[in-house]
This record gives sequence, structure tokens and C-alpha cells, in this order.
Amino acid sequence: MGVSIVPTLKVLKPVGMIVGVGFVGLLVGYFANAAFFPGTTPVQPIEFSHTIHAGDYEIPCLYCHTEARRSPSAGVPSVNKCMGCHAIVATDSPLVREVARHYENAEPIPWIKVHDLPDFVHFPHNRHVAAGLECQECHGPVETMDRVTRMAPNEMGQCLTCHRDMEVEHGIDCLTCHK
Amino acid sequence: MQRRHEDIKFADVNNDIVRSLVETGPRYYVTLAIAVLITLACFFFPWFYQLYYGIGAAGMNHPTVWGTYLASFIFWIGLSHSGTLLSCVLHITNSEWRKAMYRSAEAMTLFSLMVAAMMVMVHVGRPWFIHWALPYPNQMELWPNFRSPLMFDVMAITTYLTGSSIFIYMGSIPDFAAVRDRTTGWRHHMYVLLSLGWRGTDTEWHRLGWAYTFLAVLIIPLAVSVHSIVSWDFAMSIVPSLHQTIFAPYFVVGAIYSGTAGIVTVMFVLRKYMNFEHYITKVHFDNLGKLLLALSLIWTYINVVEVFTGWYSNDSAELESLRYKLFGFYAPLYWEMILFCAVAPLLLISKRFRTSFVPMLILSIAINIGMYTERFLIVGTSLSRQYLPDSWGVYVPSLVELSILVGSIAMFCTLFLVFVKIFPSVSIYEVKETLPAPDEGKTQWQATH
Amino acid sequence: MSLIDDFLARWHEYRRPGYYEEFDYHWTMTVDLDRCTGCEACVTACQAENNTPIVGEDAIARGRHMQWMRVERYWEGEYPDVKLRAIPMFCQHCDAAPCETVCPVSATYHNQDGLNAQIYNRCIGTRSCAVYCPYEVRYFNYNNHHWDEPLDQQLNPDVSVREKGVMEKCTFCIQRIRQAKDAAKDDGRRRVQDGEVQPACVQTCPTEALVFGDRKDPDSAVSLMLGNERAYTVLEELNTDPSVVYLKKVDADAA
Amino acid sequence: MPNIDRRSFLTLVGAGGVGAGAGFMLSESRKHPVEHLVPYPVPPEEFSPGIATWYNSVCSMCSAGCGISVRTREGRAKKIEGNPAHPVSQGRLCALGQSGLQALYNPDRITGPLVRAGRRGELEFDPATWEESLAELANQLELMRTAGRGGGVALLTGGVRGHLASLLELFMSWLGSDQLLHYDFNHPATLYAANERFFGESELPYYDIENSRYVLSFGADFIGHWLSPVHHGLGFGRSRQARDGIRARFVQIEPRMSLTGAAADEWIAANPGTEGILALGIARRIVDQGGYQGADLDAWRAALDGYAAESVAEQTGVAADTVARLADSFAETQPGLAIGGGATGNHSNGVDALVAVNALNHLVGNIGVEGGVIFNPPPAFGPTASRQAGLSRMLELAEDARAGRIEMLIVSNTNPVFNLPEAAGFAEALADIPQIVSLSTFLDETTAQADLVLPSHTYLESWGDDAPSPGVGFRVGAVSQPVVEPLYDTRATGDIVLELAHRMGLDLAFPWPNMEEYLKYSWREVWSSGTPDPAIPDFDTFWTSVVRAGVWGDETRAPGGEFAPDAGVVDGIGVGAPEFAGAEGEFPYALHPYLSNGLHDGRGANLPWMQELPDALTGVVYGSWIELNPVTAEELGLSEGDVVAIESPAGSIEAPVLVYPAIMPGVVAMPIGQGHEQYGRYAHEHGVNPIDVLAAQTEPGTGALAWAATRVRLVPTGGRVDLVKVGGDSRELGREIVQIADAGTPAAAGAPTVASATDAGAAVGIDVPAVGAEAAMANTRLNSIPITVVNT
Repeated sequence: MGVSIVPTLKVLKPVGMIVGVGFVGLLVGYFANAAFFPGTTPVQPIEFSHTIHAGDYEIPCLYCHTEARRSPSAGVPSVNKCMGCHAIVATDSPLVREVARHYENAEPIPWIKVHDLPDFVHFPHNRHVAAGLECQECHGPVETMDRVTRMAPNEMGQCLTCHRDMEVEHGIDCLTCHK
Repeated sequence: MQRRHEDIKFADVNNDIVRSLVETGPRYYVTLAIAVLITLACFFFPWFYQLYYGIGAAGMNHPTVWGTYLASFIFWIGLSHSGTLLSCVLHITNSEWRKAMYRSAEAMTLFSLMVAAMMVMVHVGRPWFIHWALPYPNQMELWPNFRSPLMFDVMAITTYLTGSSIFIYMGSIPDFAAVRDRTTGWRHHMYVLLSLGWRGTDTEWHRLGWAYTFLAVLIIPLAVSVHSIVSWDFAMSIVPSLHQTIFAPYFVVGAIYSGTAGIVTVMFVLRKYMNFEHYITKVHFDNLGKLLLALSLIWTYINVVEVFTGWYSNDSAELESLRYKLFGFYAPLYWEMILFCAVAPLLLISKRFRTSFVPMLILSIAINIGMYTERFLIVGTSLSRQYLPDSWGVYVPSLVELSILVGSIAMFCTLFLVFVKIFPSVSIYEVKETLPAPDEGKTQWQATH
Repeated sequence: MSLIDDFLARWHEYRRPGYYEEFDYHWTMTVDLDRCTGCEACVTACQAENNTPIVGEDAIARGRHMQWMRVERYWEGEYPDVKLRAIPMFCQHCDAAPCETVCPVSATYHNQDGLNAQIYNRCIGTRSCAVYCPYEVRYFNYNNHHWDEPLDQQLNPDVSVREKGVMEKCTFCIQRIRQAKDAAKDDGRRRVQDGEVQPACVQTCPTEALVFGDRKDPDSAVSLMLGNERAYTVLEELNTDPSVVYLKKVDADAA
Repeated sequence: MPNIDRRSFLTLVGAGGVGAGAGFMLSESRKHPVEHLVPYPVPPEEFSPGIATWYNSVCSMCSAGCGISVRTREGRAKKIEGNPAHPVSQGRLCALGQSGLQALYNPDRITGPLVRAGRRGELEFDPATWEESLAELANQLELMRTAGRGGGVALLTGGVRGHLASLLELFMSWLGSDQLLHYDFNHPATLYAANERFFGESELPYYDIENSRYVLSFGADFIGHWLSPVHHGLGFGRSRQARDGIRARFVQIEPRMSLTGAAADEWIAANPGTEGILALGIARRIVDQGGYQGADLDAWRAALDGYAAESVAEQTGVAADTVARLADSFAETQPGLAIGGGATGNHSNGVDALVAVNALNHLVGNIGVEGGVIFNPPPAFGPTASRQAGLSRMLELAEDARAGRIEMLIVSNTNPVFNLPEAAGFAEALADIPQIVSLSTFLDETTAQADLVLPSHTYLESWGDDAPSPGVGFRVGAVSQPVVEPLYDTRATGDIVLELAHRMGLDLAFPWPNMEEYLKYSWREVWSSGTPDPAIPDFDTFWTSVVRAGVWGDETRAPGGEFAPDAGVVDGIGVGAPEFAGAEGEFPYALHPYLSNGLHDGRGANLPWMQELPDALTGVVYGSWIELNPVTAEELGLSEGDVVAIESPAGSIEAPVLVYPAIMPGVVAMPIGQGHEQYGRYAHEHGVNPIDVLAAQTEPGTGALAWAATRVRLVPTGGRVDLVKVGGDSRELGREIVQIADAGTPAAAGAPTVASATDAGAAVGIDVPAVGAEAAMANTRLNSIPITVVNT
């Protein structure tokens, strides 16, 4: 008498389907956003191509990002530095003319950050460069990117894995990175 | 007019209890609505404000970083104690009088544990990261700190909550089946799922009985350990007057004490408003009264020991802490606690008192007020007077805290009100066991064995 | 029996936390109370260096000041023979720190440099560390703090600004220690030399009452101070083994 | 595939859509916000993002003139520390000095020129441009100058020193005005006068606390705020625990225990205003005991005749045997040092009292010796004539104003409306001045009365220099350079003055385009005055090095030798009974105002760090209070938080009571600094200003405000407030928190003198041996890339 579960399941079916479809929708929406609008490849105010500079012409990273060698912050080159070459190189390119305009007006170019560590992280570029780390280890093959994409997640696990593999002295102590 | 307990027929039991589930008067809905409203307005609204503003919405300050949230936490954990623990103890000692009240007592355990867990969420500064207190593998390669008494707490409470849930659920399966067979519509479907296909065969009864006793034996040490562990949150610190070996038994006794008083309150309410007059009788109140009296004496003894230890230490920090508790800013609260928890329960010596319902209700509520005060004093007085006198301070709860305290009681009531409409709040089959069997004048329990 | 004897003999050892048998550095600070005047220059230095918030009058009235360094004042005697005893109080970086055992998420722990670390990101705000700390030097962010513009331009970029619900305390200016270590490595040295790193309070103390350094270096200034017969630790009976050592105040008129 | 009807299908599609939308939003919310990286178009030389740059400069928060090093990151000032190369601060800095950053980044700064729109004091201003304002002002000034009415311009500034003072002097002389006044509440005018009378020169000597073994201080809170607190603090520390086996003894004589009193070995409460008498009592005992054997012994005997122990004891309230004990130990312990100042100097008998203190130093031979009073050579630069105005000079100005002789008042970074007693009537006199121009950084009470506000830079944005006074026994000059770009549309005071001069057509007299050039020009003289150094071949190198180091010095000390006061001086020694405003019967308590540690004379009140810095002795923040001895409080039935009205002959204010264990029963004390009506959000509406109830009482010799010479009565109002303070119980309860060693404990031999974390270059011309320069340099490599020139 009424012990069987089957009638109950029949009653529950429509509700179950709605919940199930909704959940699948949630997953699809979440990953669709992550896949199609990752936000890891922002459009820069001037379409600077690393493929040309770092790839084709093999300009070393540290030539422009000089500060990475001596400062915790790698920084981006100043317009002044761009004009160091572009005063004579490719002066008729529309992009270079745009850079020149910034230079003449003494206007900085508002580059968009691609690799952005949170403010509570102490990441000294100079120490990592001195340790012989290739820029590509964290930044990916930038020399092949027309538009720079954040390849690595830049999350704590990545730091820890590397610090452990490289046997960094006290590398997994929290205070090594957290400030 | 009142039916005597012996006169109740098995069918009456079924009908009475199913009626309590199915027939719902407007009074119930009004009560539920009020409880839900108070929960929302006094618990969730201030809590959301606190989430937005920060713990600063509460009255905590520099020396007294813990406040009523933690006091409430201990209070609710304490209240949880008499339910399942008492039920287990009475079950294995075969106390017949337990059977009419244990279901609601166990429900109390469950809900006060839930409310206690909510108090943890309210208490911590960043509840959105509370999952870090659980051990799970993660990319940060971090585990919780297993040396922390708070970590023990998380484990103990989770275990106790799980154990209690299983215990109450298991005991309810035959009743779910009984209700399933007497209801229709969505209730029927719900009880189909809840009763797990119970048919009432001998094998099923046998296994249930065995498993139930087994769990009861398992839960007793667990319950004792839970409140001991809660006490370690305090006793393992080096705060003067908290760093004491007596704290574990102190907390356990206090917990059972306040829990028993809580059962008295709940039973009064059930008896009055669910029309269970003939199931919950003077016998129950008499027995619980005796238990309360014994507990109050033990509790008083431990308090005397605590005061004596402080005085005998002759240590400046301990003495000051003691002096402050007895005569300082919070002294009125201390003496109120003594009055409610040590002096007033002496009335229980009188049998007439024990068997009078309203006085018992008043006393039970007074005891729980006193016990809440005790928890508040443990947090408040000790933290206000620590080692460095220049860092002494005074803590006064804020409106948000008081509101959340009221709201937590309302939340408990809400949960309980929902419970009585889903679970048979008096155990159908075990009450039947206490009744004379239709044949041979044996109880059903005896008949099935 | 010998087993029990052995156990009792090593009791003290057993109850030590024992994260690190051997510290790499053992940062220590000494406070010469005979030099300290209680002028509180250290308090402001700390506040400027470590982005400790401006909490406002109401918050202080409610006992929620946030200065990591405070000067405690104790009066002794009655007029006219009244004396003030001032003592700077800040995180003692105990080697057997009660706060470290209680944190359920290990947001505070002892690191290999003898520092009592507080990782703000990990903190969930149970505040139990502040309860367990007998020195009352842990400060809780009861709310998010605000710097009226442009006061926020002063904030030190090397130190996180803490959000609501997080415990914070003196770090011995970990950002300066870290910088000195990086500089030492840049120079191809393995170790930081004595005097290369000064927390803000030590750096500014007008009476030079505070001395900071590595206790493991026997020639460091701080080791020299530790050898002084006036050295003591506050609340020694609690066995917390602090890394902040005070030098007794001298009472010239005491017998 | 089961049959799905249309309705179910739509329901399912809806569910899926809602789910997908929620998932999309969830993913969106987890993304990083867009952040920009904005590099310089052309970066400054040696600028590096992520690396701090240190600039050396001079602190202007009080008149001590400490050298500072300012840490900047990405063009913003982050931290101020003492300049280790500067001999005054030697790498250290007080709380107020470090808060200079909050003056720079104060949210209540004036952001551009303002012209008064409403009535005076109503704070209705219209924004203006520099061009217009300066043109009009210059025009006005030029008209007055050519019409010979230049004398109608008065220029009132704070404690200005160095070449800015010379520039102002020059400017005023070109205007033909004599009304150049410096008003600084804390200026020790009486000390100058006493030194002039006793030593024959109106200069501050160098108090060599560091090498002293006995410091007897009469009312001077030299660790708290008096003259040069940071340097005194260094001396205090080193005299106590840096010498093998030697520990100096500090005795502090004052009615209310100050920070210095609390740090001292012995605190003695003498009746207010009688400290000078006590000094003479001690002197008498020294002379009587044969401690002085000078040629003019008889003159001394005669002068000290009236100061026998008993009568001194009666007047001062200090027991006769205590006087004898102090005298004997002071004479015995060499070298020793007697210092007078604070309330002692600002009483009706202030100058006499300070002369008596000087006499003490002379009697035991502590003048011109190491560990005693050392004469400073004349300052390296700056005007010689003192323009410091006391109360009587300010009253004269007010009188001139009332008489219509002042046509224009220019006020620069001083706040007389706040810092003068209401009884002086200065604020009312302002109403009679047709034109008031304020060159203030903040909208303070005086600026609120201005018709034209030309906001000035803070010291961290401007060029300047300073010859600290008191020096350190030799000549020191320091250059103050801008450490950040100006935040707002403000200008440096010096630049405003130069600009005005140019617009007035005085280009020939003021040939310098700006303050920086003026300083460079002026420092040529300093360069040629110093000892030639082969490493510094030309002026440009010299200038670069000085700016880089922040300090220059010439270690040539003033000639020492025997000192003997003139005969007439000795005859004139004597301290009269203090005179109070208010009769003792009617006003039973002597009011002892004191400068608070953080707020100073009120200038620190707009700095939130200083407001939140617990008072060093009471722990109070954000408020005013009145300190009562426990006995007094009990007599009046008052306890902490009871509000009383403090009524003096000059006025009345209300403040809560604080029971303070270390104050004389007949004295009540109040901190100065709170009670601002203007001065920004952090200052206003906190506490009361005790200066308001002070009588306009002057020290007769100097005309300085005798701020310690007012009596008050206390009238309970029945109100109660909770004093906001940090700290709980002030008794230790035998817990041995602050442990005490007995006197037999040897001093910490070789206690370290610790280097600063910063050092942007060694000082020029001097060597500051105290600083472990080697250690400092090591850290420099990381932190400091000295940049000598910043565009202003």
C-alpha cells in the first residue's frame, strides 16, 4: 500500500527537469562567457605588435622593459623610448604617427594591464630576472602575439609550483610573497 | 474531560499525531509568520548590514574581541545538549517516560546546532571565506590548522550534527511510514521519500532497534566531547580565569543543564499548543525537575570551585578577573546568574513545584536566561580584564548584536514550527509501546521481542 | 621509569612549537626603558609606514584604535612621589606564540626568520588570536577604513591596506626586511648585515631606545643589548618566549 | 524522446535561459577590472617605477629645524624620516615632524587663490587666478610704496628663519615698512632676553645634554616640544645609557609633570612661578657651601642674600632639605646643566627666573664646557635682528590697526587669532584693517578673516633653507627642496614675494626669478665662508652636494674660555614673587596651559595622525581636558568626565575633568592645541582653546605673553562627557610589566647608535660621527637614487 516510490518520482519529474535544464544552462553560460569573452586579451589604445618587435626583429624584452632588471615593477616603456627608434624607423606607419603625436603633446599612452597581480602580492621582477627566469615562463610566448594575451592564470598555485620546483630558499613561506 | 494516559488507544495515537501534521489552524500560520518575520527583520537584516559594514556593527572592541555572538554560539551548542544526549541516555537506560518527549528534544538539538552554526557565520569577520576552515585540497596548498581548538570545534560540531541528524531521522522512519499511509497529495509523496520504503516487517523493526541503540551508545561520548571541545576554545587560551582545567566539565554540565531546561520549555509549549496534554504529563515534568535539580547542584558546585580556584591562585591577573566578575561592571549580571541558576532551582526540591506546569515553565526560562548570562560573562568579563591593565576595556553589546540574538531565537522557533508540521513531534510507535497492548496487556515493544 | 624521567626532563622541549629547529634569521628587538621617554614618535612612524588607518573619534571612544605600536602608561605612587612608567607595546613575535596555535586557518604562523607572520589574505576574522594574545597587540578591522582624498596618496605601496574583517598587527616592518634581503641578494650576499634593516619605529626613535637586529649574529647590536643584565621580557611567566626584549628602567633612587 | 508539449518546452527553454544568464553574469563578476599602466611620456632622469627615491629637506613643523629625508614613490611622498646627516635630528624625528605628510596631503588645503565674497569671517570666497590677484596686489603695494605709505603694510609671519626671512626683510624695507613681525606662540622670547642680560648675547646656546651628567630643568619640557625636542631626545638617551658606567640624572622642576618630568629621575613640584626663586635658593646653597670661588663672590653673596633655604621653601613649597640636596648634588656632579624654559619663562617673572637658571650654570662652572651650556657661533645666515613679536608688540600692531595706521596686513602661516588670548583683542582689531591678505596653506581662523587668500605651498613643495636655532655648537645650514610636484594651484611664499616685487618693478633689487635662484645666489656666500674643500671645486658642485645631502656645516666652534657675567648683572639677580591675573581668593587655582605633544600650539590639530596620537601622559585623543590633582578633584567632588567651567578674569571655557596624579593640588593644567573654529575637518569642533581664557598678561621685560600667569576658578556645570582616550587602568598591580633596575646597574656600555635606513649622501663640511654611515649606505643602494633637481 503506497510503499512504492514510482508514483512519487512521476510527480517530481517536471520539477526535476526544470532544475536540471537550468543547471546545465548555468554551466553553459559560465563557460561560454569564459571561452568567448575571456577579457585576457584587451585591445590596447595603440595596436602595438609584439610579433613584429620581439618576434620578427628579436628585440630582447629587457631592451624596452628595462626596469624589470632593477625594479620590482617591470613597467612599460615611456613614449620617449618608443621614439628612440621610431624617430627614424617606420615613421610613416599610422600607428607610429599616433605614438609621435603622443610624444609631441607629452601625453602618456594609457596602456591596459594584461598581467595584473593583486596589490597584496610582492613580486619583484628584478629578483626573478636575476634568477634567470625567462619572461615567457609567466607571460607566455609574447613574441608570437600581435595582441598580448594573459596565458598563465597568475594565481598562487603557479607561484608555489615554480618556487618549489626551483627550490627557492624559503620560497613557500607566505611572507615571501604576501605583503 | 481529560483522557488518562492508559485510556488512549493505538488508533488515537495515530489520529492525534497525524492530525497535528495535517490540520493546521490559523493560529499556527500567524505564529509561523511572526517567527519568520522576526527572523528576517532581527536576524538577517542586521546580519546583512553587518556583512556590508563589517563586524564593527557589533559592540566588540580592542580587548574584548569576542562578544555576544560567541556567547550565543556556546548557548545554542549548550542547548543542543540535552536533546540527543538525554534521549540517548534515557534510551539505553530504558526510561519509559522519555518516549513522549524525545522527538522534540532531538529536534531541539538539531535546530540549536544549526542556529549555533549560523552564529559562527555571524561571528567571523569574513564569512565568505569560511570554507577555508574545512580541509580540502586546493591550489594554495593550505590546510586548516589542526592544532587549533577552533578547528577541533568545527570537526566536533560537524560530527555531532551529522550524528544527531541520523539519530533523529532513523527514529522517525516508522512514523514517516505511518503518516505516509494516512495522508494524500504532496504530503504523501514527501513521506514516501522520507520513509525509505518502510514496511514494518519484523526484520525492519529488529534492525532499527539494534541500530538505534548502537547510535545512542555512540552519541553519548560524542556529545560530552563536543562541549568539552567548545570549552577548549576558551580553556586553551592563557586568558586569566579562562585558562582552567574545570572548564570542560563546567561547559558539559552547563550545557546539559540549559538543555534540560530548554526541553521543559519546549514540552510545555507542545503540550499546550499541539494538544498533547495526554502524552506529556506531570510525570515528565516531575522527572525533568529532578534532573534539573541535580544538574543545578553540580553546576553550583563547579561555580564555587571556579571562584575558589581564582582566589586560591593568589595571582594578580586571576584575582582581578575574579574581582571584576563578582563586583565589577558586569556584577549585576553575575548575581542575576547566581539567582537564576543556583538559587531558584532549589525550589525543585518540592514535588508540588515540579508537577506544576506554569512555575516549571517560568523556572526553565529563568535558568536559560541565567545560562545565557553565564556564557556572556565568560566572554565579557574575562576578555575585559587581561594581563596588561592599560589594555583593559569594557564591552557593551550593540543593537545589532541584541537584535541578532532575538533573531536567532526566532530562527530557532521558525525551524521548530516547520519541524512540527513535517516530523511527527511525538514518536508514534514509541508512545504506543508505553500503552497497554490490545492483547495480553503487554506493551508492543515487549510483544515484538 | 627511565622513560618517564626522560619525558619529564625534556618536557620543556616537547611543549615548544618546533616549526623550525633552527631559525634562519632570528629578528629581535630590544627596548631600553631607561631611554624611552614615551614621546610616541614610534607610534606615528608605524602609522605612516604601515598604512594603519585613521579610525576617527567615535571608533576610539568604542575602543577600536588601530595603532600597532602603543605606549602603555602606568602610574606608581601618590602625589608628590608619583612616577610614570611608560612602555612601548607591540607584537612581541613570541617564539611560542599562543596566537599561532589557535588560528583555524593558519593565517598567523611562525616563519623561519623568527617572525610571527600575519597573512591578511588568509584571515577569516575569528579574532581568536587576539583573545589568545596576552599582550593585546592584535588589532581587528571592524570596518573598511577610508582616507579622505588626497590623504590616500601617502599610503605605502609596499604594505597592503587591510579590509574589514581582518586581523592585523606589527610585522617588524616585513616590507623593509624583505627589501633588505632582496638588496643583499642583488649584491650577491647571502645574508643581511646588521644595521641594514630598521623597522620604522626603531629608525625614528629620538632617544635610540629601540634596537633591532638578528639575534643569531653574535656581534649585532641587538645581541649586545641582550647581554645586558637589565634585559627581561614582559609577562615572562607565560612562557611565550618573546622576540621583543625590554631593558629595565633604572631607578636612580631605588635601594 | 518523450513527448514534450509546447508549454513544457517553453518552461524548459526559460529555465535554461535563466540558468545561462546567471552563469554568464557569474563569470563576468569574476573577471579582473581593467587597470591602466600609464608611463611618463618622458620619464625624469633615474626615475624608476617601483623604486623609492629619497629627498633630503628640512622639517618646518616646529622651529627646531630638523633635517628630514622624504621617501617618494612614483612622485608621491610616502614617509618622512630624519636626515641621518643632519646634526640636529641625526636620522630621528618626532611624531609631529613625521605628520608633515598629512599637511601636504591634507584634504582641507586651499587649492587656489580666493577672494572674499561675503562679509569677513563668513567664509564666502570666490576662486580667483594668480595672475589677477597678484597683479592687483602688486598694483596696490606699488601705489602705497610710491605714495610713501608703504609703512601702512604689515607683514605677519610665523617663525621664519634662513633666507626667506632675509627676503621678507628686504621686501619690507623696499616697501618702507617697519611692520615685519614673526609671531610664534612657542617662541622663547624670555630666554633670549635672559641670555642677553646674563651672557650678553641674545642667542640660544647649545645645551649639551648628551655629555652632561646632571640635568636640572626648570619648567622646560625639552623632550616634549621645547626648542629642539628630537635633538634633546638624542641627548637624553645617550646621556643615560651610552656611556660606560655613567648615567646622567635628570631633575625636573615644574608644577605639572610633563613628558620630560615623567622621563626624569626626579620630579619636583614647585609653586607655579616660583621656579626662579628655587633656582636662587639652590644658588645660595652652592655659594654658602663654597661651591663658587669666583672673584665676584661677594657680589653673589649680596645678591643671594634674600634666598635662604627657609624662605625659599616657604615660597616655592619645596622642602628646605630638598633644596639643599639638589644644590649639593648639582654642584657635585660635573658636568651638569641647568635649563630653564616653558612655564618658568612665561610667567610674570620669566626673564628673572631664566637669568637665575643661567646663574646656576655659571656658579658651578658649566658654561662653555662639554656637557654644559655651549655658545653657538652666529647662525650661518639669516637676518640678525629679531623680528619676533611678543604680546605687547602684537598689541601695538592692534593699536596701530585701530588708529588706522595699518592699511594692509599680510599674514603668512601664523594664526594669531587662535594663538593670542581673546583678551588681547587682536581679532577685533583686524576689523579695522582695510585689506587682509593671507598666504596660508590652510583656512585657519586668521585666514578666515582675509580678503584675499594666496595659498602657499607646504614646505614639502617649496624651496627654502634653514639655520637651526639652537644649533649644535657649530654653524649648520640646511636646504629644503621640493619633494613632490605641487598638488594644487599654490605657490611658495618666497616665490609670491619675488613675483610681487617683480610686478612692482623692483627687478633690480630682486633680480632672482624664483626662490630657488635666490637661494643659490645667497648660498654662494655660505660657500665662500666655509673651509675650502678640494673635493668641491666650484659652487655648482657645492650646491648640488648640499641639496643632495640636505645639510651643510662648519665644525668651527665658538671660542670657549672663561665666562664671567658683568658686575651689574650679578647685582641685578633676583626673582620676585609671581604675579597672577586674578586674585587668589576669587580664583583659587593657577592655570597651567601646556603645549601638547602632537598638536603643538594648535598647528598639528588638522593632522589626523596627531589627533589620534594618544596624549603621551593621559592617553586622551581628539579633545580637551582639564587636569586636577586627585585631592583637588575630591575636594570639588569631581571625577573624570565631569564638565567644569574654567573661569578666569578674562573669560570662561568648559572642559571635562581628568584626574591627573602628577600635578600640584593648587594648579590645574590644560593642553593647548584644540578648540579650533576653522582649520579643516580634523581640527574644528574638538575641545576648547585655553588661550582664550588667558589674561593679556605680559612678562614686563620682554612684553612676551606670560601664559602661565592666569588664575582660574572651577565651576561644575553638572554635565558629563566620556573622555575619549586610549588605555585602561593605569596601575600596574604588581604585574612587573615595567621592571625597575636599581641604581647600581651599570649603564649599557657601547649602546648602539643606530643608523637610519636612508642616507642620500654625506653631509657637506661636517661629519656626524653618531651615524653609522657605512651601514646606512648599504641600504641606500636599494632605496635612494638621489635626484637633485625637481621641477617646481
